[in-house]
Parts: sequence; structure tokens; C-alpha cells
Amino acid sequence: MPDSLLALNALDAHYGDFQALYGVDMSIERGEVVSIIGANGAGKTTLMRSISGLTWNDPAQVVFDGQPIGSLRADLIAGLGIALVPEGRQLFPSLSVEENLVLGGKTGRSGPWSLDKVYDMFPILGERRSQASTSLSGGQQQMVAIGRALMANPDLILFDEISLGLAPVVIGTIYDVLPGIIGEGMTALLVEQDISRALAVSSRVYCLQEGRVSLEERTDQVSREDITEAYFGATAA
Amino acid sequence: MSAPAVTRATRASRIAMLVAALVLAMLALAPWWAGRADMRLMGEIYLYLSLACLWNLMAGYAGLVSVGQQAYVGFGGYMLFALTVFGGLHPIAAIAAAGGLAAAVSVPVATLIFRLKGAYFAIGTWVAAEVFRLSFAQVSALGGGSGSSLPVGIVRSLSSSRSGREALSYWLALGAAVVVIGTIYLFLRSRRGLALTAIRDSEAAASGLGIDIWRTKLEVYVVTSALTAVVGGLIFLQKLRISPDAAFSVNDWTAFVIFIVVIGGIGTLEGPIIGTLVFFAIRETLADFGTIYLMILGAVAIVVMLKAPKGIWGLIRDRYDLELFPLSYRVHYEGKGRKGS
Amino acid sequence: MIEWVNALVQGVLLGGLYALFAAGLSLIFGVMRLVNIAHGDLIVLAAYIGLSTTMVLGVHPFVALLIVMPVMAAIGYALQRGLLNQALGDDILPPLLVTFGLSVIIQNALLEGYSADPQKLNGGVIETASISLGGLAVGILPLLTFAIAVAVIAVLQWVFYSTGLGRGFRAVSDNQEIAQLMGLNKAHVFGLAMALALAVTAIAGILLGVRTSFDPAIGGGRLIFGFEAVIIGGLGNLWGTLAGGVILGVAQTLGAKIDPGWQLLAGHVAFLVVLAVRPNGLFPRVEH
Amino acid sequence: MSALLSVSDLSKSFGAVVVADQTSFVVEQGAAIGILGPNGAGKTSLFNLITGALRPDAGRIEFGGADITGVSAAERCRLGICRSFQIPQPFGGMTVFENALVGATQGAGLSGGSAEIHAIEVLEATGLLPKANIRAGALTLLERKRLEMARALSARPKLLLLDEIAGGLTDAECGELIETINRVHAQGTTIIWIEHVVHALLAVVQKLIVIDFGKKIAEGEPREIMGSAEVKEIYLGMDPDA
Repeated sequence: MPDSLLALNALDAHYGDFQALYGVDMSIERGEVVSIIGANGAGKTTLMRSISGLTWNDPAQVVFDGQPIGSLRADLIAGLGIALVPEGRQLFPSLSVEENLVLGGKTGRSGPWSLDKVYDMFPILGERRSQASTSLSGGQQQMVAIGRALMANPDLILFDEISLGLAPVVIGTIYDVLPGIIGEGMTALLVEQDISRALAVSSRVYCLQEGRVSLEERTDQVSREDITEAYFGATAA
Repeated sequence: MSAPAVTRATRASRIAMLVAALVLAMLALAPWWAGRADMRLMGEIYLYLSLACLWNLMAGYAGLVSVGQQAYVGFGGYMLFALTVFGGLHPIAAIAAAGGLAAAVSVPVATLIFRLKGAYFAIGTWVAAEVFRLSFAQVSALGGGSGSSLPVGIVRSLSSSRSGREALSYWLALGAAVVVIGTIYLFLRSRRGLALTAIRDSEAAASGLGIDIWRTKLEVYVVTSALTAVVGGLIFLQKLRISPDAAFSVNDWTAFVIFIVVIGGIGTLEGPIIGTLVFFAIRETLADFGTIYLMILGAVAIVVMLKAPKGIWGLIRDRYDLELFPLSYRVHYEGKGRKGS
Repeated sequence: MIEWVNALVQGVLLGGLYALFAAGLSLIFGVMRLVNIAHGDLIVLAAYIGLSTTMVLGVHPFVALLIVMPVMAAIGYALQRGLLNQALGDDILPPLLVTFGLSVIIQNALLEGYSADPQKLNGGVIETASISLGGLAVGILPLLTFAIAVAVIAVLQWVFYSTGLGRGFRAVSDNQEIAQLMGLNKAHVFGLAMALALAVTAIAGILLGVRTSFDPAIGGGRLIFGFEAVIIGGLGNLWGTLAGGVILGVAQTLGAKIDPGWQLLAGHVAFLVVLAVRPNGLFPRVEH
Repeated sequence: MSALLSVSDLSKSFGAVVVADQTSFVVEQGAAIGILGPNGAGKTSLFNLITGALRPDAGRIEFGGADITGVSAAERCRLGICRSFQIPQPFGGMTVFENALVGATQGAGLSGGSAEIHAIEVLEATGLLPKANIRAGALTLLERKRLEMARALSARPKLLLLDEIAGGLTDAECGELIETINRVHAQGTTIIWIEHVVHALLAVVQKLIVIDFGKKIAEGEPREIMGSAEVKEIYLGMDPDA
């Protein structure tokens, strides 16, 4: 695809001495929102680690904006414009809310996002800017994690299980702001176990099963049966 | 199908045991074929080998990375002097008693330093050793800070002739190495050894399978300390002179021992044996270059740790799947059990 | 009575020096969970570099700091990037063994270069000058050492909590992987932390060398004092480290007051008592 | 039937994260119970509390009528509580057989030949006998999961805790696993099983407990629980009408 921002080419990835991904091919076009679903252990988090550089691969297995980055260090990949909202939020407990956000902007990339803009979107964070990030509720911590990724003004933002461990009403709040974020011209890749949420915000979906792509479809054309089959395996339904 | 059988010995291990027995017999006869200087060197090798095997049991199996085992080397040495000079014991009895006393002393020490984790545990053991050193330096009857020599009468009690003493001292060192390696081997082959190996691989899973980790580690610490003190007693029986700085030297009794174990291969019985041979090969080759050999030794240990953390024996074992000490269990059933032997 | 007060004051001031031994140790443990066995030998190395600097340039040891600090910082950065980063990981043995090896190498290199003879840095009049405080004669040098220790810890505290560099240190300390996703190069951040730690070590080494004589073998003892100060004060708390140094110093001078041979022993006993009663130290950092 | 395990008002939190919130339930002798809940709901933490790897902030755990809240993990294993780890923790430097032998000698307290025979039986039952001489560190993930169960069984537990062992299995393998667990259960071992592979779970358990945010939100007969809209929404994250 000529305009693909991110391409995975037969990506194999190992976690320890165990192979987590087998020949995964993916292509994400500029401006798309794509979701990735799959059961526990299907390889979703390993996929995120491979893209963001926390797991190393062959250079050409991950291509970002035409550049092979499969074996690039994570901090250099961050500088190229990929940001991750990690599973479980993973804020820096020794840093205040504002310090977490400022650190997110460490790459120094220019773009629409700034501290003020993050505080506009999540006013509660502005009120609590000097508090320890651990003193916030789970939902507020997720806002910091999202804000921290946005501060990098990335071209591609990865969301890893942002609804995990959050109450349904909080998940609603988080998802309400996603269109605004993506509206700023960002490309997004969303790993989610809340399938209906994932399908609602994305235009395409990949399903992973045991480290392989078991489904690739436009969200408006996918049926619940397709998903169940791709998710659990052929006879599980 | 025929009932599976479980064996432990392999062909390699049987050959190794046979070779070991032959070598041991030959070494035992050294007073009749080796020169005085060679015997001294070999005696020193046996004692370093013992220290290395003991440190390996503690660090490589129980995960207790201590840099303070000089505490027990020095303790054993001083007990030899104290018990022979003031207690009137025969030197060999004094050395055996030193082991028992070291075991008793090591329990309260362990309850304190086991509170420290990881690298801080390591330095905590060093502090304990310093306390030992400073305490013995306070005892003026043992020469205080400048140390003392073993009285001639006590030395004579071993044997009236010099060559007799040298032969005895040699056999004691050889015996210590055999006892230490034998004890560790039998321990590792036993149920407790299995538990200890399990702790080495995963503490969480080991405690979930009914293994009391703290207690197992304490047992290892106590046994190791007692045997280290025995070796310490033998070291100073060879030297005939003791001082706090020599007895509690971190470099002599711990740093080099750690280097030996890491170079040879930590967490294996074979590793310390190979490491000891390499250590003495380097030392004897570079003996003319003063302290340079120590710097080279440190550098070799660093390189091995970073490039081949399993040591020389680890490289050999991975390549040839060898095991000289039959510790593993092998299950044989329907003739397929030879896999991996 | 006045003798005991004097011993107490001397102990507090001595604690400043121990806090300087400890500060670098505490810093690198805080940032990268590395316990550096060669730390004491690096202090001694700094003293020897100071010795050479004063001899070659003919300057006062304090002026020599202008050279020793950057040199030690550079050594720290190079050591970390070239060697120590490779040893870091979940297993505690590699860093321990590598720094142990480093310790043996530094000691013997100093022995080759400078011999085993004790050396001393000549501080001039400052070594003997004292001021009278309420009947006590307090040495200028110990007083200065303590003031420098307070200043160094204040600066480290400021760097850690109020600068971008410190933010990077804390972030890497909290979570290395996520910190890299923020664009922080872990290897570089660790290098900077070691550089900063060894710059502090330079100060400690010069003050040590002006205060007492030194030889290549004394590094181990300095490591232990620093380590004890860190544990007494509580891990991860810089001001606690100063308090730990003071407690250690006071224990030593009071011990020496009773019997000169008990100086070091009393310090170790104080450490063991704290370990028995408060295994996390007196002022542990509150974990969130 | 009498209660083998009884958990009352168990609470545990790490800072702001609550992993157990006044959880109470009873497991009868000989029962097989399934635990469901989304990732991060506190299922594995519950196992850690029951096995003694974690100490509760409040609450009480009784096993066989005796209070074991303050008893160590090792002692609980010897009393008969044994678990498999969700993330396998094999003794990587030991062979598969030796892994099982650890449980047989330390947990079940067997010695010598009887320990070896028991270990071999367990490996046979879990299909690992052909791998007996392989170093556990060299096993594949699926084999490691099987080893987790084998090792737990080797300690001869009265109460077996299984943590996500069916994920990633093929249908045939999953069938074998169900058969093995049912056989263990039939021999009198009480089972608590955390599992996302619902159909496997349903083939074994007679009761389901659903937890979310460390709180027990449902408990009852499996079909009934699976049919409830609340569980569908919380567990699968799918609107019932999607």
C-alpha cells in the first residue's frame, strides 16, 4: 500500500524463549483508526512492544513511514513519532501529574498538543497537576497516560487495553474523548478487549489468535459470528 | 509397556567417577612422588577448591551471594590458635571444634543479615566479616592487631619431623576438599538438594510446593560457614602465622573465590573445580609480574561474567550435554529414556 | 563532660564525610538499582588523581577539584556506558561481580602506579585551624567538610526533584521501559547518573585525602562506611543518608572515646543494631 | 458435604488498586468451582491470597476447619493447597521429571522410590512422560502450562488451584485437558479453576463465581450465570444486544 504509515511484514516476535507472534502482516494507513482484538495470550501486547521498540525484531519486519524500525531502540522510535498508552497506565509514581505530562513531551516534536491543551481536555488534571500521580483514581490515571502520549505529538498513537480495570462509566468518559484526539490527524492503533467499544471507534479490525492474524475486516462489514470464531477458534461458539 | 525406571548415573559420570578415584589415589600418594614446593602448591589448590565449592553452594544454589565468607575463614584460623594455645586441644581437634563453633555463631549472624536483600545482603556479610576482624584484633592474647605465630610445641604435636608435618598438612587439605565436595554432592543428591535446586530456579514456585525457603537457606548458610571455618583452620595450619588482616582478607578469601566460581561456572559442581585449575594456571604463569596477575584475573572474571555467564563448564555442558557428577534423574521407559544422556 | 560533648561534635562532623561517601552510592542505587562494590576504590582513586594534580600543577587540593571532578565524572560516564550497563539486569550477580572485579583492578593499578606507601594531600593551614565554639575547639576542616556535605546533598536533592535531568533519573528509576518510550535513552541517563555520582566521589576523595593519609587498600572500608550510612538512613532518602552518616560518625567517635580500638567496631555495632530494630532504616522513603 | 475452604471478608489492596474487596465464599469438599472475570479483576490475586503468597489486609481463610490466615505458603502446600501459575514458573534448570519430583518429595512428603513412582504417574496422567528428561526451560509454552498442572498434582493436593491453563490449546488438546481434570476431580480432589476458555470451564465445574474489581459479583449454577446480562457485559465487554 503506497500510503501506509505502519507496515508489519511477516513479523515474528519472541517473549523470552517463547514465540508470541508468527508472521503477522498488517498495514495501517495514515489517518486510520484500527483496532486489534484477541483473547489473553493471543499476542496483542507483544505486538505493541514490537512496534514501540521494547521488543527487537528484524529491521524490515516493522516499517514506519517508509523507514525500517524493527531493530531501532525504543527512545529513537519515540522520536520518530510513535507513542504508546501502555496497558495498566504505568505512570511514573515518583513524578507529579504535570511531570508525567512534561516527560511525555521530552521528544520535542512540534504539533497541536501542549500542556494547556491536555488540561483543556481533562480539566481535572489541571486541578491536580502537582499531586503525585499515584494519588489519582484509575480513570484519572488513564487520562494522564493518554495525555502523556499526546504530549509527544506522535503521528501514530498506540492504545493498549485502555479500558482494562476501569469502571464502565469511566470507560465511557475515556472513549468520549477519543474522537477528538483522532480528529487532530493522528493515526491510532487500539488494542482492546471491550470488543463493542473497539468496533465503535475504529474503521478496521484485526483479530489475533495464538500469535497469528485470524481476521482482518472493515468494522462495518464484520459480523458477531465472525468475531466469535476468530476470537475463540472454530468450534468454541 | 514396561514400567519406567529411574537412574541417575550416566556413562560420562561413571567414567568420571573412575577417573576421579584414580586421580585421588595418585594425589594421596603425592608425599612419595612430589617435591616440597609442589605439595605446598597442591595443598593450597585443595583449600581454594574447597572454598570455591562452598561459596558456589551458597551463591549458585541458595542464591545467597555473600562477599563476607572471609569471616569464617578467619574465624576458623583464630579458633585453631585459641583452642590449641589456650584450650590445649590437638590442632586437628581444634579445627573440628572450630567448625562446630562457626555453625553456632553463623545462626545469629544469619538472622541479622538475612534481613538484607540482594546486593545489600552481600555488603551486609562484609560488614559482619569486618566485625569479626575488629573483634579478633581486640584480643591481645591472640596478638591483637599484629597477630601471632603458632607455638613450636603445638606445631610439633602434629608430627615430630618436618616432612611428616608437611605430609599430614597435605593430606588434611586433600581430605578437606574430598569431604567438602562429597558433602555438597550428597546434599545436592538428597531431597533437600532437590529443594535447594528448585529454590535456585524459582522461589515463588518452590514455596508453593511446600519448601520453606528461609529455613533451607539458613541450613545452607550454617553448613557452608562451618565447613568454611574448617578450611580456614587448615589454611592457617599451613601458614603457622595469623593476623587480623590476613585472616579476614576480602580479596584473598572472597574476591578470588568468586572469580574462580564465575570463571568455572556458577551453579554447577564441576565449575569450581575447573575455575580453581584456571586460577592457579593464571597465577603460576604470571607469578613474575607482581600484581598484574590480579588485574588480569579481575578482567577475565568480568569478561566471563558478561560474555559467558555460565562459565567455562556452562559452555562445555551446553555443547556436549555432559554431567560428571550424576545429580540429574533420567527416566527410562520403552527404551526411549536415553534422550539427552 | 566537655570531652564527651567534644566527641559528639566531632562525630557529627565526621558524619558529613561519611554522607559524602554514601551520597554517590545512594544515587546510583536509586536510579539503576546498582550496588557498586568498587565505590570505595573510586573514592581512593579520586584522592590519588588529586595527589597527582597537586604535585604536577602545584595547586591546593581544593583547587585540584576543578580537575578531579570532571575527570571522575568522565570516568563514571565511560565506565557506565562501556561496562556497567552490560551488567545490569534482574540477576544481582553480574553487577556485583563486575564491580568486584573493578575493585581489584583499581586497587592493584594504584599499587603499581603509586606503591603501597601511605600518601596524604597537603591542605596547608586549613588542616590545623580551628575556631572556638563555647569552649570547644572545632576544626575548620571538619566544619567545612560537614558544610560541603550539606551543600552537596542539597544540590543533589535539587537536581533530583527540580530539574529535567532529575525527572529523567526518577522516571528511569520508576520504570525503565516506559521511560524509554518517552524518548529517554536509558544507557545515557545511567551514564549521567554515574557521572554525577563520581563527581560527588571526587569531592569525598579530596576531603578524605586532606583529612587523613590513604593507601590503595583502604577503599573497602570507605565502601562499608558509605553503605552503612545509606542503610541506617533508609534507602532512597538523601537527607536520611546524611543522618545515617552522622549516626555512624557519632557512634565511632563515642566508641573511640571509650577505647581507641573500638572506633570502627562501635560504628558497625550501631549499624547492626539499626538493622535488627529497623531493617528498613530510620528514615525510609515512603513508597506510594 | 463439608466445607473444605472457607474465605470470609477477604480484602487486599495495593495503594489505590483493590484486588480483593470483602470477598467471601465457601468451597465444599469434592467440589469443582470456576472463577470468571475480566483481566485485572483480581482472580490471580485471590489465588495468591489462598495459597499464602500474599497476606490479606483483612479477612479470614479456613482450610479443613482450621484458620490458616497466618500460615506460610510452604505450610499451606503441605496441608494440601497447591496451585498452578498463570505465567508458568518452571524450575528451568531441572528436568520435567525433577520438577514433578520436587512436588512429590516436598509437597506430598514422599521419599525414595515411592516419590519417583508418583512423579512418573503424574507425568503420565498429564501426557508429559515423553518429555521427562527434557530441561523444563526448553519446553514450549503449552508444555509449560501442562507442567504447571503436573507439578501441582505431584504435591497430592486436596485443593487444586488452576490458573488459566487452557488458553491457546487446540480443540483436541483442550479435550484431553478437560478429561485429565475431570479424572483428578473424580479421584476426590477439590478444584478451583480460573479460566477464560468458558466452554472448557463449563465441562468441568458445577459452580461459577464471577469477580470484578476484586469484588464477588455473582455466584451460582454455570448456565444461569453465563446467561445473565450483567456477566455478559462485564466479562465479554459486549453489549447483550450488539
